[in-house]
Amino acid sequence: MIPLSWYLVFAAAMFSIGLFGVLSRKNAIAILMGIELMLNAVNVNLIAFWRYRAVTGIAGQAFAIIVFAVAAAEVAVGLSLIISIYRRRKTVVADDIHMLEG
Amino acid sequence: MGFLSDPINFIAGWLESIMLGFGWSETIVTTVLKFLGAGAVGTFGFALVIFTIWLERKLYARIQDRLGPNRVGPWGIFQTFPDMIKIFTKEYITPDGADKVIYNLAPIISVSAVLLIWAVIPFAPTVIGTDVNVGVLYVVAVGAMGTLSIIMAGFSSNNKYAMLGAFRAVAQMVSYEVPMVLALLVPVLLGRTMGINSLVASQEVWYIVVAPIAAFIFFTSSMAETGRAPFDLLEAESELVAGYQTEYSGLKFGMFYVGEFLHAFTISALTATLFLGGWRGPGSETFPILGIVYFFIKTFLMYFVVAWIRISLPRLRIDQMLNFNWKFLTPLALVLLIATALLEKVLGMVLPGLNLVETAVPWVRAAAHLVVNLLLLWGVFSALRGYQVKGRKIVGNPRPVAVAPEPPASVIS
Amino acid sequence: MAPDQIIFILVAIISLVAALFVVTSRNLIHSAFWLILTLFGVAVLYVLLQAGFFSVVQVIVYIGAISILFIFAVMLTRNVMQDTGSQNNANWWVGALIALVFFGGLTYMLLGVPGFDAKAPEMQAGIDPLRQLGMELVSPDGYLLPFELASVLLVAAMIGAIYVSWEKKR
Amino acid sequence: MDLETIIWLIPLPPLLAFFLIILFTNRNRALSHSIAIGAALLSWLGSMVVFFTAIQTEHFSAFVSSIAWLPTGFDSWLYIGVRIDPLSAATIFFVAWTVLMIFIYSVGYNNYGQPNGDHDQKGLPPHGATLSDEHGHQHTVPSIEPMYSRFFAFIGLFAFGMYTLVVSDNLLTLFVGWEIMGLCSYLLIGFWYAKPSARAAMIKAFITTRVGDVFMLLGIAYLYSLTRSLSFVDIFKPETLTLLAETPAVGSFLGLSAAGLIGILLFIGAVGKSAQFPLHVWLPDAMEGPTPVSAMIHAAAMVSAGVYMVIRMFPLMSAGMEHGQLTSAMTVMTIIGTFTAIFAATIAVAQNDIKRVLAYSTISQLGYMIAALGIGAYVAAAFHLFTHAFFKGLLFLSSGSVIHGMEHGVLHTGDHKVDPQDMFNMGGLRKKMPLTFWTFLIGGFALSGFPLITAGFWSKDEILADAFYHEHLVVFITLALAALLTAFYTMRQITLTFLGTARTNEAKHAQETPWTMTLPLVILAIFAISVGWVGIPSDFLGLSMPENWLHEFVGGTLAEHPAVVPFSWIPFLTSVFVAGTGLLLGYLVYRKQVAGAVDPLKKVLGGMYTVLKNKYYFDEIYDRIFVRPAYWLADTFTNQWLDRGLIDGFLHSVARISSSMGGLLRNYFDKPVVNGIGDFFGEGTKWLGRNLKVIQTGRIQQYMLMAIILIFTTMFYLLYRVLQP
Repeated sequence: MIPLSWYLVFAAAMFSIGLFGVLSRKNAIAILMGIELMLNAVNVNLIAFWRYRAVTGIAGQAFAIIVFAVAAAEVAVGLSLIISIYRRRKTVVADDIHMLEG
Repeated sequence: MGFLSDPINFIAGWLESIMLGFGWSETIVTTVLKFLGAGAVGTFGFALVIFTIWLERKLYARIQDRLGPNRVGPWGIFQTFPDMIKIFTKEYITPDGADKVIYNLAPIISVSAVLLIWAVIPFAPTVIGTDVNVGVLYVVAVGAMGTLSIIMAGFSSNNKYAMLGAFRAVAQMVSYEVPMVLALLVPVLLGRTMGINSLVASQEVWYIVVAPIAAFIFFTSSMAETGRAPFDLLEAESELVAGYQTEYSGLKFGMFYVGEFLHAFTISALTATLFLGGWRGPGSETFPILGIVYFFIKTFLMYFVVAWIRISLPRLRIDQMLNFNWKFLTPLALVLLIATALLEKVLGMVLPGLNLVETAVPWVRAAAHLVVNLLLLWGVFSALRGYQVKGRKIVGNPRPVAVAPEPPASVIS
Repeated sequence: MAPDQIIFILVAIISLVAALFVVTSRNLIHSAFWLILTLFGVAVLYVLLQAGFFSVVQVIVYIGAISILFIFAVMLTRNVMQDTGSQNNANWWVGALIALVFFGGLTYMLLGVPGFDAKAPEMQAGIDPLRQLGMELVSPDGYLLPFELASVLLVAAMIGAIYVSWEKKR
Repeated sequence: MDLETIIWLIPLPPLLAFFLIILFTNRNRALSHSIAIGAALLSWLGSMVVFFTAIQTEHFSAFVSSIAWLPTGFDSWLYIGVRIDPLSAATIFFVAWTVLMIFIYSVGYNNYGQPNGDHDQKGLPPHGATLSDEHGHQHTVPSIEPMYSRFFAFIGLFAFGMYTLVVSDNLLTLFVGWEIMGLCSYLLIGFWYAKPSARAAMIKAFITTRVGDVFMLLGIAYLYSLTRSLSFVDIFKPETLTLLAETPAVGSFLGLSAAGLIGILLFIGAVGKSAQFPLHVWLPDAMEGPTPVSAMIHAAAMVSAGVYMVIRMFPLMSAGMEHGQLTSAMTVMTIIGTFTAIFAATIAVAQNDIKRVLAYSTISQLGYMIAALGIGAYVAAAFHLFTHAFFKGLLFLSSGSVIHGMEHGVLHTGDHKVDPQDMFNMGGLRKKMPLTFWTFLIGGFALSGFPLITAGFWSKDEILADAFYHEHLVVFITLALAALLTAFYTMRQITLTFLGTARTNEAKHAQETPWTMTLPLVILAIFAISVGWVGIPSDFLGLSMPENWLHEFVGGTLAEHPAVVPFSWIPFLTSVFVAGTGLLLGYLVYRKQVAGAVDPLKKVLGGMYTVLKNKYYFDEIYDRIFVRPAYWLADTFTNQWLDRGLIDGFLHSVARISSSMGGLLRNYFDKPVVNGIGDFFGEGTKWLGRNLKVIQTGRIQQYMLMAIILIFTTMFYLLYRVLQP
């Protein structure tokens, strides 16, 4: 049997990797990928907690479903924003997009 | 459970007893048996393709008033083997600048994505790879991997045409997945289950009778998923050389080729399973071998239809293909799904009050669904009548046929 | 070590390594493919957690749709593909540091959580979590409202995405 | 479908028709009227099913069904529902018939099938269209109503209101239906809104009925505050009624009991709706609307609604009645009803407009019903309500047919100065419009109470008998007198309109109207005769007749069956006498009326005639008493004196003082002190911003970095605190 801790550590590692990607990648699309990793890590946690702590309830599953929906929506809107920016400014490098600089 | 009534499980049971006799633990025996079963199904699939390739070429030829393969073996039945040998011995070419790992991975994923579907197809009540309780979704998920293989091939070939072909393929496959999933939900609704075997078991009346529109949508969009004519824009040779597989040669190309044929056969099997009652037939419950026979009869019937359509219809334009999907199939599937769900709800309330004979219930239900389907169809066609093209718009005057210039007079004299 | 533990460790290592490649690979297309591998690994973990439905949905949604979208986006923003230089910005070491600190801190704190090493309870026979989930998602006492909200969110996102990426005619 | 569902569904088709026509089919006339009539037909069908089921039920008490509607606080709900008891079953019968007939009639009345008018405009009656036939002759024909579809939408909504009112089981939905009808009567009276007189009439009708409605709402609110329920079942429980009768009214108002005060308040609502004195002024003016509207308002729906409501609330009105001692509410009703009956009848005698005569006659007949209720003749009042609905609806529709025929004549001669509604311009129409004549005759005789045959005789006779038996002699004599006048003016009308010879060219060229108009007339005429037979007293003329069916049936609505009045010769002979004399007098006086001659009545009555002709100057009196003072109060007093002079003056002086104080403060406090502090903060913020903008890099990842560092620090700190207490 696999203890709960393995899943939690795995999810923590994956979340950290995603965090690193979000913080350090140049490309906006790659940042989105990092976000996806983080969302997935959260989902693993949700399902693991459901399985180990509340197998008779369904709250964990329901949250996971909603995370799926949010992830899909987020990718669709995020990528379309990136493509729109690319069309106007011919760049997807996050650091080049700094019109809000003070 | 005699050998004659259920040979496959009989053999499995026999092997199991032998291995347990070796003193192996139960887990290992089950694992080994699973692997054996998977190997058997895979091998059977490949062997089947050898046959279907011949069958299709023959059908092609007969419909086009030719003889078809007729040299190797009786009626040319072994024609595929020389072709196989030819493909095996060809040189593998990897283009310059190709992304090698992905380039080599693509054909494997292409075939395995199709073969994975076979894991959940019930050949007989007792003969099924694994009865996943979300089998229908599983089929869709595996289909998604097919898309992946094509985009991998297109991207890694470092070739414009391959890339364009991949783009088209993905646009097509992702789009057609929508009506396909929606149409798949109709049997799920009717059978109250997502497991494929239980779906077959629930078909007292074949779902092609209960939900003909869903069957049509599923079949059509699966055809589009396979990327064969009339939906073969992804490898339109007049425009894209050979689409995403332009740069492939030898066995790698062969894998794509096999994948395509296997996919065509798989969708026939799926249609037969989900809409034609799969292994259902007289006596199939007691003699599973009969179930296998019924299943293959139905599957080959569907395969014949697939081949027939491929041979008969010309290729669609990309806009026609997308319009057909988004403006016809998807709305129709949505409406059908809603109508079916409502009708099921209504029937669930009405039927118990009618005090029907037990056996008549599914038939009454089927009749109600059929009527609604036909009404829907009638509605759709009368709505479409307004959009029919009455004559083409003339864009310009026809250009005169090229005429050779008059030779100068001096030449004549 | 039980077979499922072996499988878990294998899958976890593959997923994490793939995830590392996702955030470090110089070629973004490769990043996307590595992402697919990671997501696939997560799907396998769902199977190990006896959540077959989520595994399948993971494959459909993430591999079938989201990754394909990523690949498309990468290909459409093309000139980046030719980038061979570092894909990480100048502050990458800060990010790495934070991620490491975060991982360390989180693990440290998790160690203190009671039930950290709990074993999974047996699945009760006769209860189909999937059916239960389905009923709960559409029952007004359950998650009907969040479920509907999620659907509204999806529609809004779809319309928004179409609108944002619509090429306006000049 | 079970019966309760049908009852719920009865009001809905006309509402649906209203929305369909307004929203979608406005352009298509045929579709619009088909939808409207189809809806009326559906409602009619439902009503008939309900009615016939009801009369076939043994010891029928009520079909009820209700749902919780509004939460009104802790665990209590406001229930709304439907209730068909004998009274509403009988009511829905006549409502369904008259509504359906009016719908069909409207098709013909609005000239369906005729061409568009030459210069017809929306908001004006159609003026006729010019056609030229193959010989090149120009001739004028009636033109179609420009707002044809809108008319059907409105009457559909109207029908919805009426049905809602009839089927509701509580005062609230009854009031909702009541107000919907109020709105519709406003819309329909002003249907030809481009006519100034129609505009004035619509406003008058709305405001006048509103006066009554406000009182009614007060009554409902008071009732609710006492009983915590508006459902009839709850209100009419004996213990509730006793409680209401014994509770003194709030502030012991005029020494009334609560039941008495509520009853009077509700009755005032009915006074407005049913046009009783003194709120009767709107009804004659409502004749500005198209004729089907008049029939709808005066026969089928709105005015009946007032009486219906009073009949409904009769247990409340009569709560506390002992030994024939009238309660205060009933006394008020008796006085108002009797007075209205005679008062309106006298006015009707001197009117020349065919529809106005009928309007006053309606007021008078409604007074009859109210008076009957006042003296406790419950069944007689309901009976007269039913018969009156049929014959008055018939009369209005026939008069519409007459007007229509006359308009045809007007179009033919082209002399638009001739008023097609003035009876003195008619004459001899009997031969031109035979169907209309016979049906009008039947209606008129029913109204006059022509003995034995017509429906009106039976119901009127029952009221008189009741008054006589209970020894309300003043009421009896007054009502008998009113009946005499009724017969007289009815015969005057018939004689002037149909008998003799044509007095104008237009009357010579009048024409029978199309079948869509005459068919409803014939059907209603059948009812105008036959509906009286259901209420023949069982001991009529001392004979032993079959049981009085209506009495048994409608009487079942009340908790205890009302007593049957034994037959008596005096009221019978009186009603025969007054009807006969009135009819004969009317015929003799107007038999030889010629064109241009004055009304013979004028010679007899002299100055009184002018008073009657001008309706006792009621409009002028109201103008003096209410309208002008209201204007004066609003304009001269409130606006000029109070507002401009007093309030504005005060405000202006306050403003001047404030402004000078403001100047002082500004120069010596605001500028140096407040501004100084403000500027300090402003400049300080600016300086901070200038120096802090370095952090604002515009690069998302750096923001994220900062945010995450902050979040993590906080989070770790907090978690640390939690885990290590």
